[in-house]
Amino acid sequence: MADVTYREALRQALDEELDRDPDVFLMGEEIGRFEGSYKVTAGLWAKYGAERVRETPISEEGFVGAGIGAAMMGLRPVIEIMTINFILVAMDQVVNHAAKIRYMFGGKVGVPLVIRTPGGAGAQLTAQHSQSLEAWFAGCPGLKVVAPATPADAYGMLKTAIRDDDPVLFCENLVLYNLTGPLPEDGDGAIPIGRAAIPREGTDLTLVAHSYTVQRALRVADRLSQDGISVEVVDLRSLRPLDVDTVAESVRKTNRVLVAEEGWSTYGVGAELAARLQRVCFDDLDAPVERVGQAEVPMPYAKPLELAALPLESKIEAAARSLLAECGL
Amino acid sequence: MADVTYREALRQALDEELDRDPDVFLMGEEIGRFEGSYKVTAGLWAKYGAERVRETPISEEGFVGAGIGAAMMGLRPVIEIMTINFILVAMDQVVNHAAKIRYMFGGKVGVPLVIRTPGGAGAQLTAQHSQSLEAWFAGCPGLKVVAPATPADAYGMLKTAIRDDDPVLFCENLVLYNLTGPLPEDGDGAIPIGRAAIPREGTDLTLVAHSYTVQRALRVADRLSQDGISVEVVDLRSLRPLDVDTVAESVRKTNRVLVAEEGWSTYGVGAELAARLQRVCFDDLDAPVERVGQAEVPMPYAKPLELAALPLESKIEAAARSLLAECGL
Amino acid sequence: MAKMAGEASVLDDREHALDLFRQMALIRRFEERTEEQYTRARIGGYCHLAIGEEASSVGSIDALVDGDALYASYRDHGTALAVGSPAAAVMAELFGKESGVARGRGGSMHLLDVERHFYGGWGIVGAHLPIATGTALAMVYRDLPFAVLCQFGDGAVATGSFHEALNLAAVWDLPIVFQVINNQYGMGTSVDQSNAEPELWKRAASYRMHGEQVDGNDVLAVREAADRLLRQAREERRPSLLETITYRHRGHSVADAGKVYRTAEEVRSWRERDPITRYGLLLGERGIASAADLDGIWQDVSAQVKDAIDKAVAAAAPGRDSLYEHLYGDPAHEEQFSRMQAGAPFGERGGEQTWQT
Amino acid sequence: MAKMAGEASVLDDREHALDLFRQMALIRRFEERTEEQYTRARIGGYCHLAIGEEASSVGSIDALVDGDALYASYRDHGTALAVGSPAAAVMAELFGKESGVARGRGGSMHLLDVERHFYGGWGIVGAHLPIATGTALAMVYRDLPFAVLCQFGDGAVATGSFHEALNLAAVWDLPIVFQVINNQYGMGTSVDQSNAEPELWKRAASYRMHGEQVDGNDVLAVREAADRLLRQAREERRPSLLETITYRHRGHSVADAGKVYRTAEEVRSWRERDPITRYGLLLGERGIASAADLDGIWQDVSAQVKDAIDKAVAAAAPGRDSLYEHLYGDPAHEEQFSRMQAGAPFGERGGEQTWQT
Ligand SMILES: Cc1ncc(C[n+]2csc(CCOP(=O)(O)OP(=O)(O)O)c2C)c(N)n1
Ligand SMILES: Cc1ncc(C[n+]2csc(CCOP(=O)(O)OP(=O)(O)O)c2C)c(N)n1
Ligand SMILES: [Mg+2]
Ligand SMILES: [Mg+2]
Repeated sequence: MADVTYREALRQALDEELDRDPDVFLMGEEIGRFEGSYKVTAGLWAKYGAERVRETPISEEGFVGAGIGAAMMGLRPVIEIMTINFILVAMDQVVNHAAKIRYMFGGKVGVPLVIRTPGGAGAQLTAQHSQSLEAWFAGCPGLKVVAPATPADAYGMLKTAIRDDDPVLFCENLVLYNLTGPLPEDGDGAIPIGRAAIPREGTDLTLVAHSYTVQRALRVADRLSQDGISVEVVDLRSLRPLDVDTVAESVRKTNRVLVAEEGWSTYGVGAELAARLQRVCFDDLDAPVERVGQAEVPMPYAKPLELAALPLESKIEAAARSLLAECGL
Repeated sequence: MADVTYREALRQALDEELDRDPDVFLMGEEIGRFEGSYKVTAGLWAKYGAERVRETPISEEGFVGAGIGAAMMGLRPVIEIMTINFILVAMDQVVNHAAKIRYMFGGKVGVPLVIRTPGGAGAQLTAQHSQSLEAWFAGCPGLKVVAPATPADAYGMLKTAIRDDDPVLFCENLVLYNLTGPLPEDGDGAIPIGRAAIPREGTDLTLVAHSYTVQRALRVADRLSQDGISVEVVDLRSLRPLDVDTVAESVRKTNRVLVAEEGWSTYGVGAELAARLQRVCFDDLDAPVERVGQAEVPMPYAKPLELAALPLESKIEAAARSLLAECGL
Repeated sequence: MAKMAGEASVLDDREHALDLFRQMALIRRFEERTEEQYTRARIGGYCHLAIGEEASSVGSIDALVDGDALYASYRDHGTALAVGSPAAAVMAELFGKESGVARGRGGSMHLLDVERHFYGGWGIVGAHLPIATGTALAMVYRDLPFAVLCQFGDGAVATGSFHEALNLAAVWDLPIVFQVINNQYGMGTSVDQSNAEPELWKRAASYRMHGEQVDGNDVLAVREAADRLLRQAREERRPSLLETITYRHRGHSVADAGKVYRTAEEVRSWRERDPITRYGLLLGERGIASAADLDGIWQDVSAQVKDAIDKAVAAAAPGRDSLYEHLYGDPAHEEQFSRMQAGAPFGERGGEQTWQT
Repeated sequence: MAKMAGEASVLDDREHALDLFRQMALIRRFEERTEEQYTRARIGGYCHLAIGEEASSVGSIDALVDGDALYASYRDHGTALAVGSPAAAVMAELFGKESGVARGRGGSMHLLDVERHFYGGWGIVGAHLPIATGTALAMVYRDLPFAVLCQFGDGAVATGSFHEALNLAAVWDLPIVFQVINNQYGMGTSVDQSNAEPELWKRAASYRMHGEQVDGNDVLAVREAADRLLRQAREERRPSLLETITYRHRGHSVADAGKVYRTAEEVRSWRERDPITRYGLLLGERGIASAADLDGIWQDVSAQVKDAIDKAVAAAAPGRDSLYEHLYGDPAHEEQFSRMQAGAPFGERGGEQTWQT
């Protein structure tokens, strides 16, 4: 099968799930006639109509809530929040409601809801449009949070998320939409939640990332391999559940680990991983767990500043080299 | 000076700041005639009137935004969010606005705003009213986040927060309001932001906490001392800035550290601390950094379940003992 | 739930007429005993009583047909009783028992009864309005001939959620009746302090929606309006806003004496308009029920509540080992989380395993 | 800014009348060249042009007096120009230069000019309404005789923030004019798709607030209404909602061709109602300006924009080492954060220090 873009992979997964299950419907701003701000829902409104591809006013709190109320009736809404930055106006619905309903009501009702939303930065979209807030949701019991990095995972994990009986925050990334890659070959391609992947094996350093940063990590691994350094890249794929086992196994092999992420490192994904790894790999680590993330500022507009703030390959590479140097490598 | 409650300490700080600076005003639900849901603003409406102690409708997004807009004009609003759980409806104002304004506008305008809000659990208030979400805000550049554990700190840090030119999330705790203690003796009692305290010195274990959990930690230290175990308690007081130095110094002395917190540990305060400490104390740690937090569920109502979910002294103690046992102590 | 299909007056059907009385009396007695149990510390957390508001609650809930869905705020004990949930299961929830309607996990603010289409009891003011709207959307999506009744307090009208929910319901032509139970105050804040337009029903116009106000202490007036608006919702898919004017006799919660922000005179004047007394008088006047009949009802409901308390006292609390139950419902979730155990807080090492899913 | 204090007609003051034309022409030319610079990749990020909406923007901003505050959405290039910010500083911001109005940190969506009381340029739809409301509150608090003008798009009306802000402004009697610039669409969504009541000005009634609608392509009508409502705000402390009906000729942003959700015919019909052409014709009819006069203005503003671009090209970008500047303003912040360096991500070890405050 020919390679497809990450965007197209998502579109296909949505199309197939809409086709498979009449309870699945889409909801969000501009997802219909406009085909989505980032064109992920292209063609779906024309194919499935306005009831199943429901356009909304700019009322994130309202329509995330409406998704919850529909999900409580057994429907499977897939909501698009145009970018993750806007989820902040619907935060109460996600955290106080979607995440808590099943537990708080003693299991009597559930919320099979998916919220798709892209995060990420790099196109000078500035402070209010360049965030990666997934760690906050990953810290919230009752939610599941996934962040695929390839078209195959985007396709397969979106299917799994839609079929899951619990609320899933499905994090996409603006920079990933045009990435191309193959779709899964076998079965219907659904990929389980909670399993990290190892897109590249190595022995000297474990480089952990999620979402677009995985692509950066792979390029860094390439570069380092030219100097004979063997990097194993772990793609977390899922932040809650977090597949600590896979990362730990890798670290037991490499004895060194660097976590890179697009969000702020402080209180971020790398913090949790470092806390886990220093524990389960206490005797395996040759050096402390290192982290690289966005500079701890709101994202600035000017290109040189934006570049200085982003966790670019150069920065990940420098951190990796410095960590290896620390270990005499 | 006679001991006062944490509540009274806050009230006095507010009173004195209102008196000192005409630009300071209070805003929030029920803070006037009703004197605050938890009576922190008792007497202030009667004393300063409705303009300076401004009651609001149930419009957190609206009045947090209004606080920002007033602060941009140089006023110093002190907003009460009845409990931290409700800040989720105003999250966009706090994270996308208060935190970002100064930076995004190139330093041309600032937001000298304080948001006071109690978190915590323990009175069977259930899932939507029992959260400790401060770590999320602590992960957000542009904000400062403090969480005092004693009347003196509540008093002194509230003053500092009000005088600070940047937005400060001031985390209180429902269970702390009745705690009594002395007020600072000297000067006007203002206490700097970004300095941890060591309310109890010890040599065997560093026990780190913030807000109400500090009180639990002190009681655990007491109990352990009966078995000859010497625990040093570090009260973080501030989560952003986080005084890593003080914790690290303590750990260099004790070689063991346990972080206890009322929120969920995963992606929580202890995660960040563990990530820092495993790095700066890599060769000092006899055992991994340990964490105790709320069970990773929305808070259940039934008392036995709530007790099972809370990071009670018994649980902190068990974690401490288990950590010490690990080290042959 | 609706006892009659047609247009006939409630009062023409004696059983129905008495049933409305019985429901209100049950709520009143239940709330009184709840307050007492709360002060005896058998009930914890917040506890919001609906004493005085029985007609607003019962009147509209009585107009629901089986299949209609119901949403309420945290002031929901009466809601659950009106919908027909067994008093024992409601009381057991307040006691935090496994036999409670939410298995003791939700408590006072989070009652529900899915079989009876009562979808909770919610604690964040205003936030359940969008959720109820989504349930109405599901009815359209599934082409069901039912409607949603969403009750909330006057305090919720100032929230952004109110606005977004009503607009969505109207833009999408959803079968939902938004009922604002205007009891004059949100905690200690009066309606005109919170709302620039204190005639709350008028806000419907912003959404080209029908709005109306009725005397919320007149159970028949509430029932008539709700019945009409619910039919309109079911049959014409038109949402509406119904304001029922009433009063809470007690404080905001059991912890609030309710004396700072209102006068004794005001409270007294509303007590004189007590919806139950008033309806009882009407039943007497019309010759539908004698004083003895009503007495009998009071005795019945008192016995019912006593029985509920006895059962709640005797019921088992959830076991600590069930702490992690009901967090996720997907059959695969244990497998999904299986690789997250490693290095979990207080995990492998501690005697007690607190990280689970 | 207001050029005249009294009630006299703008047209009686030739200089003023021409100035309105000049302002609109400047915005038009600025936007056209901005589009071109964007396609040349000298401007990044999102870029929202206000072509077609000049009268809505200029008409009301012209009614401000020095001391009044102004808020706008992300479609704010024209706002900054109308308020008098130098075109060079605005263009420099779009180019991300240190000499930009926000020192290159904000970009297209976050222009501001504090000296001229223009408080931004905001990117989250609806969210600046509460903030503007707070600025109006500050004016009352400080007893200043000024008002706030808060402009936003039709899309913002469906947000909870709209509702909360208008209600607060009305409950608190704040001096603020909420101006909804109704350009028919929020991205590709039409007003009637977003709003159950598409006559947006009518929403004012929900807050017992004065609401009105004017032709947003008639700069004089906009100015008259804004002037009147701003006076009312300043003098009587009464908020209001002003809807100005206009149209954006271009797509939502430079990236949107704007063709999917509207017909060529619709676009054409609105172009015929171009606010600048129309005002130019009026000036001609009234004998205030000849075609040559207007041509001269066009040449002036073209030169001004060219100069702005030249300066922006030549201006220096912020240095990488200034990355952490302006994050906190408190003089003590470095001291406060001094103990947070330890173990910071990529801190002590890395060659480059990325953690700072
Ligand atoms: C968003 C939010 N803010 C604040 C609160 C705290 N609070 C709980 S009840 C209440 C008053 C609500 O009044 P109303 O809606 O009139 O309902 P009533 O209590 O009168 O039934 C408030 C402010 C809350 N639960 N949620
Ligand atoms: C809360 C929020 N949701 C979504 C967006 C994405 N978005 C940016 S502009 C826009 C349309 C706004 O339309 P309108 O208010 O009419 O302003 P106009 O673009 O027409 O000037 C949307 C949906 C956003 N910025 N903020
Ligand atoms: Mg009320
Ligand atoms: Mg628009």
